[in-house]
Amino acid sequence: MTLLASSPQAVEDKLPHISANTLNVPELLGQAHHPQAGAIVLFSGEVRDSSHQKQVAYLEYEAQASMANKMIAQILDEAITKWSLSFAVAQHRIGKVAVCESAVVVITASPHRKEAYAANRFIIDKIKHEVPIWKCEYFTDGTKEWGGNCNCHTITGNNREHVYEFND
Amino acid sequence: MTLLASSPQAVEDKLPHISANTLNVPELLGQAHHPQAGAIVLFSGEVRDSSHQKQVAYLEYEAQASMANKMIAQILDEAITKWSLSFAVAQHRIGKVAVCESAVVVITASPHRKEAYAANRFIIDKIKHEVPIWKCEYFTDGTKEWGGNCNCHTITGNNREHVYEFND
Amino acid sequence: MMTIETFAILKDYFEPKFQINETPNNIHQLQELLLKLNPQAATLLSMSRFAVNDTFIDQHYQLQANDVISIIPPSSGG
Amino acid sequence: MMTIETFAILKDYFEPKFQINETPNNIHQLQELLLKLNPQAATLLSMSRFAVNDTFIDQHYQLQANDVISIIPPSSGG
Repeated sequence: MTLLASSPQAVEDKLPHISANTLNVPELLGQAHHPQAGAIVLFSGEVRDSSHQKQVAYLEYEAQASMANKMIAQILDEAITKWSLSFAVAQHRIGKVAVCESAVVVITASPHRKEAYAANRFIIDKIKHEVPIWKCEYFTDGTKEWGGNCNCHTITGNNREHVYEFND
Repeated sequence: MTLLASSPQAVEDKLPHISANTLNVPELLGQAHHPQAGAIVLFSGEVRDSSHQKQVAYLEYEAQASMANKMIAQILDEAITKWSLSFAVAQHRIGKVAVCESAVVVITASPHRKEAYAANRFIIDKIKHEVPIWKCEYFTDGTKEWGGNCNCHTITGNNREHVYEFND
Repeated sequence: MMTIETFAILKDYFEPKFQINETPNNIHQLQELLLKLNPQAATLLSMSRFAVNDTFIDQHYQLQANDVISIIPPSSGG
Repeated sequence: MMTIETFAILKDYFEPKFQINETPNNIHQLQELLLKLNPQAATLLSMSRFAVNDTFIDQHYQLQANDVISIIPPSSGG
């Protein structure tokens, strides 16, 4: 076994769905306008100040970045085709994210609102369940905990089978 | 019958849910951050460039403004209570609205995303079906048409009974 | 004198705001009176709702002499 | 030499990136090898997925000598 030097994960321009910097939500929203889109839906997943009955200092997100970027692109493509969207974008942060900051944003646009809502929910649920991005919660008491929202395997008995809330 | 002078509808600060000016969506979104809100959902209803197979020049919205404002406030209160929201806001424009501009915006925030989506959908559906705001489409061919999204009475046979898509 | 406000497509049939000297007792009598002003509005009026002081009223509401009545046609914005 | 990348909680059990001289044929053999390095990771490894070139692989995938293998523990971000 040879140990390789571990360097901070470089996030390049070719990974548009993964960002090491603050997400520019207003700018992304500005891109969503489209003369055929009567409905725009935006979801922002933000860091809460408490978890596991403890006070959160900040979160740190880690990703298998190239894989996560590729999978998010595929999820967006699937949603665009399925709901004939005018526009769809998703970005997930990696690294340190402060309380009240956006860790992930999803924007969808379609002629009518039903499709924009359904597609938006589909995209965020798929990202949260399937894409290799993990959060580590750092608490004010100095402890930390790796976690996430996906504990589906405790229900399905299979870590490849998930329980989704979106409606197809 | 006495004809009263008709003046442009004044929208004062006391009608926060009705706006005669461009909706400041980024500013409203900025207000939604809350240390207990892990999920923020935004809906923007925007003007499309075609309707009834005709090209839309612009839309003009009219409201019974004080009543619309009061009803939107009630709908927000109902949603805040029902889904224990951290934050909820809704604004609807009146007057001339251009293609790609936002005619109505709804923002909801809650600890988890299920509630933020459900409440958001509830609020916009109630606004579109029940609140006295009407749109008039002005087409590039010089014609105009009063319309809206609510034709529920053709299904329910009663103009006070609506068909909603949101799930309770 | 009762004041009547009309909105949206109703303004193609009535003035946006006008007064009537008569004092109808309820919505039914008010509708009959409005139909005399413009019989072509019959279908639209039957689909409209009525509000006083920004609150919807029903058939049993007793109209008052100085009421300002909003006639709310169907179809909401969005 | 095969390169192994681990992520998130797996880094409490293995180095983030390391190389092995052995060339296991498939995921099963790789798992056995990793268990020898750290038996305490058994449960976590049984719940993890494996990827080569950013694509998940299954039990039948024939590992190559120069593969870079990502071990993907459960629990996504959000």
